[in-house]
Amino acid sequence: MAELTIVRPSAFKQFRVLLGKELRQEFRTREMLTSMGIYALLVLVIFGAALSQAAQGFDILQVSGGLIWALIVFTSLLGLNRSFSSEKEEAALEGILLMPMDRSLIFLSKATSNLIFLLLVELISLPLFYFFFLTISSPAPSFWMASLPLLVGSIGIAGVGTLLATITSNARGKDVLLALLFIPIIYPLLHAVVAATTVVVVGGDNLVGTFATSLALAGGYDVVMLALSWFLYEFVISN
Amino acid sequence: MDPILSEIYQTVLGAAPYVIIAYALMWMILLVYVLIMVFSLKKTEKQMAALTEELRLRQKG
Amino acid sequence: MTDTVAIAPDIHLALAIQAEGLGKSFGSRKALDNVSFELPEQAFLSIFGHNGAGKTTLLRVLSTLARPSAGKVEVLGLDVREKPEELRSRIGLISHRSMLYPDLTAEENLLFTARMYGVQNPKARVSELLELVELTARRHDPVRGFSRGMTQRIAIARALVPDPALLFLDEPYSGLDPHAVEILDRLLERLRFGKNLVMISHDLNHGFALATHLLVLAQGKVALFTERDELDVRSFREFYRNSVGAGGI
Amino acid sequence: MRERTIFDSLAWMALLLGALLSTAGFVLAFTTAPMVKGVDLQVFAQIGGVHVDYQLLFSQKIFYFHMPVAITSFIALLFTAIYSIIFLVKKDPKYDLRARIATEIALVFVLMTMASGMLWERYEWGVWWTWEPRLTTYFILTLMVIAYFILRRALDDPERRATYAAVFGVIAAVNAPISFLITRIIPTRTHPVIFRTDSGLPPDMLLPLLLSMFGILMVAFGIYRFRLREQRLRLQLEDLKAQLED
Repeated sequence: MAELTIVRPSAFKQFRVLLGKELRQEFRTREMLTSMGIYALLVLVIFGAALSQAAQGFDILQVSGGLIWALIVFTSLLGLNRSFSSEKEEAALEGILLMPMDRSLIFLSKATSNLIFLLLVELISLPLFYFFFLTISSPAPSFWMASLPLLVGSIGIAGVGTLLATITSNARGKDVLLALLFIPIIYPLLHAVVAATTVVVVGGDNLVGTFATSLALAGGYDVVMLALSWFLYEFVISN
Repeated sequence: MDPILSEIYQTVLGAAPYVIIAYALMWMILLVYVLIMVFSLKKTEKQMAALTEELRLRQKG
Repeated sequence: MTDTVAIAPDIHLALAIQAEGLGKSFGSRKALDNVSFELPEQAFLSIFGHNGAGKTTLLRVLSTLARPSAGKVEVLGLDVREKPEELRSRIGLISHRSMLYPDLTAEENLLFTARMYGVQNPKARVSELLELVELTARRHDPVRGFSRGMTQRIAIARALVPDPALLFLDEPYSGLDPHAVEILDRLLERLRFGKNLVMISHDLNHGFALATHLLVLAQGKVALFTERDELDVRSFREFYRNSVGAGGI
Repeated sequence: MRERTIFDSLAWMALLLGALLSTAGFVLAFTTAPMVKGVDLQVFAQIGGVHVDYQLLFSQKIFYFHMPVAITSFIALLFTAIYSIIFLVKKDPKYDLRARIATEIALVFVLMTMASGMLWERYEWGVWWTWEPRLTTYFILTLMVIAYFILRRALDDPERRATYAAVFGVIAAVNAPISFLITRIIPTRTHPVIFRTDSGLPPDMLLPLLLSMFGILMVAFGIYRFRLREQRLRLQLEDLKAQLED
């Protein structure tokens, strides 16, 4: 047999290999992306029905921030629920736990891949949202700034969601359980990013103030909760 | 009653049922928890007694 | 095959596993209770016992998947509590679950593992292993389409990627057809030279035939630890029946 | 059998004293404590020698218990987090038991807070529900505490159950103040009424409030200890049963 040389790879290299594995799996089957995309589309259809009786003068801009985040939260739940199915199917997670590595890399790679998938779905579904609901109204010219709260919010969702999805992947009735754990925990972030998104879409006088405050608070939530999730992940993953 | 006094006390009568219900509810929730606890304790003690009895019989026999 | 994970020359690895008063408990539940044994190098240990006797827990503790709550365990001279990462690079585990990603191909699965361990020139290593388990022809097929036996062979190749000095096997035969059993037997025969093997088995005859050492667990305690040559299979069966019970034979 | 610790004997005293103190606080709240000023009136009267030209707010009496109960629930949740962290470090199931019972106490007091708060709000604001910061935070808190118990039920392996519950307990305890902070700083657009909590209470009002505060804290402590004893007994029973089966 050939000479076998083993050099312990750097954490960053292992992170890249782990992330590469996640992406390769997903782009092979596209299971998560397709189901999240279709689900997002269906949520838009439901929004259509929900708003169909609203009065003529009804200002859709006022609620658009909230609707966008409702769409994102529900869609992300679907993805998060699936994110550990490939690890559980043949106990592949145990194989990873047997590897010589820093175990928080598992959290980091899963959270990153979840974030990437979530952003991809947002990239498809949010233009659709605009197309379906906002073409008749005129969003404030600052609406492109919504990408900032979208990014900050998605990071928080992916981070906290990954920790909670790991917990529920070992539990009975995991789909409902994840929603039950996830939504109350994510609520403060949601409150902040909805405010930030709405204010840039609607426009108005105190735009900058509200936007900056909400965004700063959402960022603060991300920092605290991601640090906490990172710290607690070791306990969740090893038994 | 004096119209001025009745004006001053106007909210008292209206609020009274809410205040009473609020206190009643608080005590009731606490009471329910305590009751659950007591019943659970009674049950455990009963089982414990039965088990000790069984253990005693076993050691004899 | 050489391994550049350097071992200081003054550490002499006389023992593959050294367990002293090993315990794994949670509250009053004791999965493992005061387990002590010493397994020399180059041994093949078969672990027997009923369901819930603590076999899998023992294997998980030895392979650093679970932390012991009492006692001291050294595997390959490394304390499982203090140096788990170092130990992990020197052991492999084959269980009845393949630990593979069904949607990735056989080659991708092995490449992923090789890169994670830091194998230099991973492609060559993977080709070599695929040859060893005789699945070179199927290297580009997703594992999902494989039969149970083929999947298990890839799982074995996966465990062998870093050329572990100690290989754990958790009921590797369960669910295999006779042909796959044959291949696994052949592989184990080849592997046992220069390696340590620890296997959980339900099959008394099989486990006995392969082993150099036997360990019987009952309710988390060691009921028997001995070299195989001290016993013949009949008296071992008898012992097992008397001490542990009739089940599992 | 486990030894009875000093805390077990303290539990009786705490419960008794707590009941006494909170009853005293309750009585004083309705007798000596003056009523809070409401809307100013054009008219006035002399009541007990005091010049009164405003409406008297009776509904504020709810706060003599509402506030202590709310604080107690937060303290209970704090203990959930503390015991959860100790459990994660030591992996000793006795801390898991403590964390679980602290969360039970938190649930009871959160429910009490919600019930009394909603009644006050129904009278003062005329609605049963509004997304006001404190209410929202308490609602989120209720959901998290309920989720904590549902999570426990969904896990079979005792060690895993304890670990995951501890992790979630810590997250929930950290999330509660964050939730309050964020909903407070970024108010909803239609904010109904500002809270009428007067800063600097006169001694007549402070005394019953403090009495109920200490009383309710002691009651909570007493109940916690009893529940702990009861659950320990139950665990011993389970052990005995398991031993008999072997």
